[in-house]
Amino acid sequence: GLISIIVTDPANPYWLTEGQVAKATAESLGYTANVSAHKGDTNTESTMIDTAITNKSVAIILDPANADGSIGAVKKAIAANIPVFLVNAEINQDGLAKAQLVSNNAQGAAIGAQQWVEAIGDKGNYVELFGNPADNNAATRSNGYETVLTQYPDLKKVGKEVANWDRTQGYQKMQSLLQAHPDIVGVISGNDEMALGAIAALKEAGKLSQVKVGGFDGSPDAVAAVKSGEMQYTVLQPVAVFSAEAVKQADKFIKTGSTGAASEKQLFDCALITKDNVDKYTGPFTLSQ
Amino acid sequence: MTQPSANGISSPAAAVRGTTISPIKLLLKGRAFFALIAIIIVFSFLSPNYLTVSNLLIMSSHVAIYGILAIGMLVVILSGGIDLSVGSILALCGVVAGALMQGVKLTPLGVILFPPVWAVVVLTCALGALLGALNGILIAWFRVPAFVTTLGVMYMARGIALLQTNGLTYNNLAGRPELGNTGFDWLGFNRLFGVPISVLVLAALAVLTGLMLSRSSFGRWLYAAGGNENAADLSGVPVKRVKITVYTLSGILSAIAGLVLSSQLTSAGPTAGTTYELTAIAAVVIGGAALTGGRGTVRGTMLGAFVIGFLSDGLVIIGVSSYWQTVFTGAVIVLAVLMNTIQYGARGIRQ
Amino acid sequence: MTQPSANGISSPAAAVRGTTISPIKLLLKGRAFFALIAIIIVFSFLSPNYLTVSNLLIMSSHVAIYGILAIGMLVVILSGGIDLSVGSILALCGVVAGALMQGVKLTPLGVILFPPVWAVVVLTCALGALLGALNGILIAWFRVPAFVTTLGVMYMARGIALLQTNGLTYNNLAGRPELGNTGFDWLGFNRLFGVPISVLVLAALAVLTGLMLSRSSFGRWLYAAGGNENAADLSGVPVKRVKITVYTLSGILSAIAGLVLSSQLTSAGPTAGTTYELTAIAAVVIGGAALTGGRGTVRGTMLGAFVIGFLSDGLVIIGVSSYWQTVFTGAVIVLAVLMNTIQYGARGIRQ
Amino acid sequence: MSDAATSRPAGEVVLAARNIAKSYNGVRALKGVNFDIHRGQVTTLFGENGAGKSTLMKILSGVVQPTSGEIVLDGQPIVFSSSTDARNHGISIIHQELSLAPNLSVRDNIFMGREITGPTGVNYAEEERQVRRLLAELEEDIDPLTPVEELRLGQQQIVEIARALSVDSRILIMDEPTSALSATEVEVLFSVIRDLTAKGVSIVYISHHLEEALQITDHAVVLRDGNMTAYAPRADIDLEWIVRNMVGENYDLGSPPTGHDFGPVMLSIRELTVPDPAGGGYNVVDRMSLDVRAGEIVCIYGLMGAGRTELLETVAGKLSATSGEIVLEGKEISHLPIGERISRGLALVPEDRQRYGLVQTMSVGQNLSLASIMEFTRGIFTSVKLERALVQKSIRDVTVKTDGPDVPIGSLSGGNQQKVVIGKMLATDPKVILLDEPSRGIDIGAKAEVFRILAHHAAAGQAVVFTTSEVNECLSIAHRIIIMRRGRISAEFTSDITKEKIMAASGEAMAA
Ligand SMILES: Nc1ncnc2c1ncn2[C@@H]1O[C@H](COP(=O)(O)OP(=O)(O)OP(=O)(O)O)[C@@H](O)[C@H]1O
Ligand SMILES: Nc1ncnc2c1ncn2[C@@H]1O[C@H](COP(=O)(O)OP(=O)(O)OP(=O)(O)O)[C@@H](O)[C@H]1O
Ligand SMILES: [Mg+2]
Ligand SMILES: [Mg+2]
Repeated sequence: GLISIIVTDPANPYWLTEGQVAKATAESLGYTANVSAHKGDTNTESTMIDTAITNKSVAIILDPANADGSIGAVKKAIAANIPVFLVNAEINQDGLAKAQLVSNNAQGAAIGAQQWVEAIGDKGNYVELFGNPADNNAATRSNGYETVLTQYPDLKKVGKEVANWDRTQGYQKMQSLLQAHPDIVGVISGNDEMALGAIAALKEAGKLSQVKVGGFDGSPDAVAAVKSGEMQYTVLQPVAVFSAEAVKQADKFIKTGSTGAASEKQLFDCALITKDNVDKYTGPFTLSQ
Repeated sequence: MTQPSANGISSPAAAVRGTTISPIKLLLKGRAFFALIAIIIVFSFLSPNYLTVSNLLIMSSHVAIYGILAIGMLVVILSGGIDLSVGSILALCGVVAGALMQGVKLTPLGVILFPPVWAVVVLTCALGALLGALNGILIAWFRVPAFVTTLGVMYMARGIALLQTNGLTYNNLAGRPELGNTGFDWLGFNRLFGVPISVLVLAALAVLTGLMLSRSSFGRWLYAAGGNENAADLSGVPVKRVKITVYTLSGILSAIAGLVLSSQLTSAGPTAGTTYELTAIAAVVIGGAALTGGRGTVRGTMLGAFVIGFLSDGLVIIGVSSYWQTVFTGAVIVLAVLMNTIQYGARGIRQ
Repeated sequence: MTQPSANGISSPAAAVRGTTISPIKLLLKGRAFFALIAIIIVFSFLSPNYLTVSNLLIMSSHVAIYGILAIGMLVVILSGGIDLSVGSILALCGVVAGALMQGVKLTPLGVILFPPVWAVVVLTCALGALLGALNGILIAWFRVPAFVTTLGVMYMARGIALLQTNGLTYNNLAGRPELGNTGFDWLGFNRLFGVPISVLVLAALAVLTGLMLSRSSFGRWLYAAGGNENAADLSGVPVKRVKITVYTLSGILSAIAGLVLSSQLTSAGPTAGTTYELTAIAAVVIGGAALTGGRGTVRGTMLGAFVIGFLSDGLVIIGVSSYWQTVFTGAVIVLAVLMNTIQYGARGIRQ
Repeated sequence: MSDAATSRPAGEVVLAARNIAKSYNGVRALKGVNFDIHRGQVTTLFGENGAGKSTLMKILSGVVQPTSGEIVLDGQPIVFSSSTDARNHGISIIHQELSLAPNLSVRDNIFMGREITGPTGVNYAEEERQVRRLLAELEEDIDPLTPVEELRLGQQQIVEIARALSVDSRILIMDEPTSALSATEVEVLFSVIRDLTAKGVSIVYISHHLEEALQITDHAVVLRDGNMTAYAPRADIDLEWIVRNMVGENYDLGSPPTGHDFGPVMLSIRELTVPDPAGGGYNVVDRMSLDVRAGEIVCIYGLMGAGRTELLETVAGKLSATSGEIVLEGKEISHLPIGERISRGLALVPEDRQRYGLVQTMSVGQNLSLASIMEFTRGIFTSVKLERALVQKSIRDVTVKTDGPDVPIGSLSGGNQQKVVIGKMLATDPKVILLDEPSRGIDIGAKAEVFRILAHHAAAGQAVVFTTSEVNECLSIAHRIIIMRRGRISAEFTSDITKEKIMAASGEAMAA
């Protein structure tokens, strides 16, 4: 049968890996697989679901575009008797998808923030780069950082800018932030792309040695930056793990009528990548133990 | 822009000539017709699921959103303008509809009002009309270029949609029977004689607009104003009023598209419709209209919308990788128009 | 589109008159000038960090990208066309430069060639020129409307960029001394007399283009072809050649913008430059050019680009929330042009 | 309208301008003009290019507002807020520059803004019926459903006239309605005008074809530099009177230049065949051959639609021939692009100045120098000094009335715009110059001036080919007169032939 895999945007290595791993897993289990991308638009996503229905898919692996906005699309697939397995992001309604496999963003943000404090020390001004506000993960991560960092009263957040997960925007917003706050000691970023943009801006301003940057995702570029010392750390999201797992649960569900997992929502813990363990990073988003 | 010169006025002319032109002939005159046929044939070979009634209907319901926007864009382009704000107005109207469905809190009275669905629809369309009229007034009275005005309104409407929802998405649009506001999902979910309502809405709007363009005085004013604004003005065509009307129409149609979309998705988010203006313009231009105004038909625009929609859905159905989808979409858009140019030859084509 | 009728041709006309016009007067004639002044004053009040030399330079280096694209867009718009593909060509050229910096594997010989930076720059610009020329040929020879052609090339270039990198970003653009290909980051990182190279590149390109438009025969051909293609043709202007040239120029400028951007970021990704075409067109139109062709100046376009850039950076510096940034951007774009319209009054304004 | 009209005595003033003045950005186009329109009569307005005729008419028809002065309608002062307002008061106008929407059909243009509507929207059938009737009245065979952009210039002018006639107006202003019409069509128009005046309609008529205007006029008014300088009823005027009052001296179009010998053949057209560019399936130029020698002035006369425009456009490179040769100074040029032909010394002054002659976004100076940019380009840059010199010389040569080279071309009067088009092509210093209806819209003084320039160029060894619809123009300047009919040469005369013979050869006598 055909498993339709719908990811956000393969132009980002994170989702590229998500799609590729899911496809490879599905093919190894004897399915044909089809990867498409909704680019964050709920309407496109709904179109993709319709297409999956037209193509008589046996299961849909979906990275939902919007916690609220994707519910309708999932319902539509359910109504067509196709089981849906959500990966990477959740929807705000239980009981629709057979499983929701996501990385533990709160846990990841917490370990990231702790590592960040370790690198920077417990006082000074810092700024935050925030992801796309329409995406729940942006707020989850930001809140996770906040919880840890507010424990250090001498760390002052002097600026927070939305850079929409994008490197160019991270670069330009960082340059402007540097103008407004030349005295910062650290940048904490909602993802790696924005962090890499910030690093380029800091390099240009000659401030990379004073200002420490932390990322999130564990993308190959960020790992390279950690290796070279430009980035302090990144938080690895186990995307390769849970997207493979999603396909396996789909397979199990098709064959047995149950996913075999204890609950619908399954959290996968994130791991920290620092200079110390960066050599264990063997493939995109894979940290061998 | 380049097109067969008789294109823009062929439909009123045909209407008058009084000869009954067969639907086939009418279709053949649309520049994107062959592209559409080619697309359907190719994909039918590549996937058995493509040429089925149910898939054609589903694809048409996808086309509906772009198609409705494209109709509004067509009238604007006919007047010699452009409307970049359609996608944003769609989003703002969608979230306002969403907010209304959640109930309006009247703080001083301490009550929450749940307007019935028809009232939500009317209010949303009124909002679209208002934003469109704002565009029109800035363009017609204050002579701000259309591109700048609608770009500005595009940003503003998007920003307001984001502010109003704080970036979040409304998802409970079905309403509740005890509040008397059910029925919102009718537009997006129901079918009449097996045809999705959204497709019927598109068809109705297309026919109405087609009639307006070919049969009403307003239609002729519109073609005249787009063809030679000065001459139209000297002949007593109320050019300013025409302009304000077309932008208002485009605003209303964007609101309708917003309603259809949120009904289809049963959710309304502030980032919906991003870059749809480009798709709508592309549909209009592929359909043979000139960006310089005065030339174009509803028929062509519909063909253009179907070319784009059937192509992108087809690529997804046969499972082409998303990168290749991008490449093919570009190539087909150019080819569709190129084929047409070659077909008609250089004759009658003026720059 | 609406503008003072003498605007587009003021600079060549002034050249003919031969009078020396003071720089102040020149600036005053730009329609976006007052908007820019107002923006600078307002933000200087709101933030002490805004009106500092270092911030002005940083902001200018952000403007550089849009500015370079806008210059290319201006020449295209002057010819009566439009180029939607600039953002995609920027991205494709960026990733090709990135790939070249990683070395070209010559599989049959089993060697990896590392071209020096100047060769990378030349090859990238050649690629930009090629894509631009493709646009130009489709438009001039095959008479495909500019909107459709460049929309198609926009999709195709983006798709090819994605295919080539498989979605990944090239990171290591600094080169290595032992391979003799260092220096790529010079464009984005270095400064000459304290001014970022990217700003100098923008200034140089603006001056060159300005001279070309006002002083060269090509410039005159361009204004004539955009103003009345038929009359230009009969007066011996090689209209087709002019068109192909302007799209080629726009392609080269997009490639340069791509090089500057990837040098600034020291990385090149396939999704760079998305929707930049809209910003570039907005800069040109805010700067007083007419989308119908034949009217517009480099000076105006530069003012337009600075208005957009200084506004959006200012909003970040004073810490306005991102939703309000969107709303303000829209409002200021409309106000900038509205102010100008009011300033010049209805006098001399023709549709 | 007619009940009220018939009760008044003939000759009563229905509309009057009182002390009307108009300035454009400080330039005074009208300096206080008094002008009366008499009921049921034709008042003709004469004046040089830029005298202010069109401006006055635009004021009387509500298109522009006067700076000072008032308009009196039936004895009551009135202000027209727009052209629609004036039309509602029974005043309509045929503009000098065509104001048609090219994308619309003839019918749609005629009823644009005044639709006949029924229960199902616009009543196209009724509109079409009326258009057919109007066109039949004007003896013009045009399908009401043809898009206007596919019509020849003359036909477009007919559409303008038909549009003005379709309004039942009591005052009809015609600003050079016949500049693109042939003698036959002018005759038809005149008979229509006579019918109208008999019904009590007042006509204001403007033309630079003085003899023609004399045939129809009841009153003559002369404007000069924004002032009214003379008035007389028909009985008191003749050609000489008009010319004297218009330009202050007497003008004669002269006679063909003599005293120089013809040189070698400069332009040779051999067996040229050009298919109808509109796709009509026949040849508009049909195996035509023609040799023009250095120093020679050749006039091509013919009825509208004879193919003169297509012939000249093919020679200039705008259209391409299916067979035949075009040889310039012994070299075959039919494969060359327009620009190359111009630099080899072949120039065409096109017939339709708005569509093919002028770049409206450019200044007067830039339009004048457009075809000779290379003349003042040094290296890659244009030379401001050389360009200015060239532009000044052109302005003097063709006597353009302008505030300077930097004003927008649209601010010139119609005739002066025509002179700019002629000046632009003369500035390329051509060896063979083709002019398609060069005298369109220019005043008698300027016409004499243009002909003097042509004669001068001929004497200097250039070859001149021009077309005209006025036989007198052929007779007064050409060494040789070619009559074209249906794409072929039907007769050839030297300058000592009579007007009647020319008209007979062109087929006009039969048509008229
Ligand atoms: N829109 C305008 N702006 C500036 N000046 C104008 C404008 N229209 C006309 N003029 C000037 O007003 C004067 C009178 O022009 P007008 O068109 O009335 O002349 P005319 O008598 O109709 O000439 P012609 O016989 O050439 O048509 C001219 O000097 C012309 O340059
Ligand atoms: N043999 C023919 N049969 C039918 N129609 C013809 C024929 N020859 C010419 N025509 C018509 O006349 C047109 C050619 O007009 P053209 O403009 O060349 O004539 P012209 O002599 O320049 O007249 P003018 O410039 O006064 O309008 C054709 O486009 C066509 O409509
Ligand atoms: Mg006049
Ligand atoms: Mg002719």
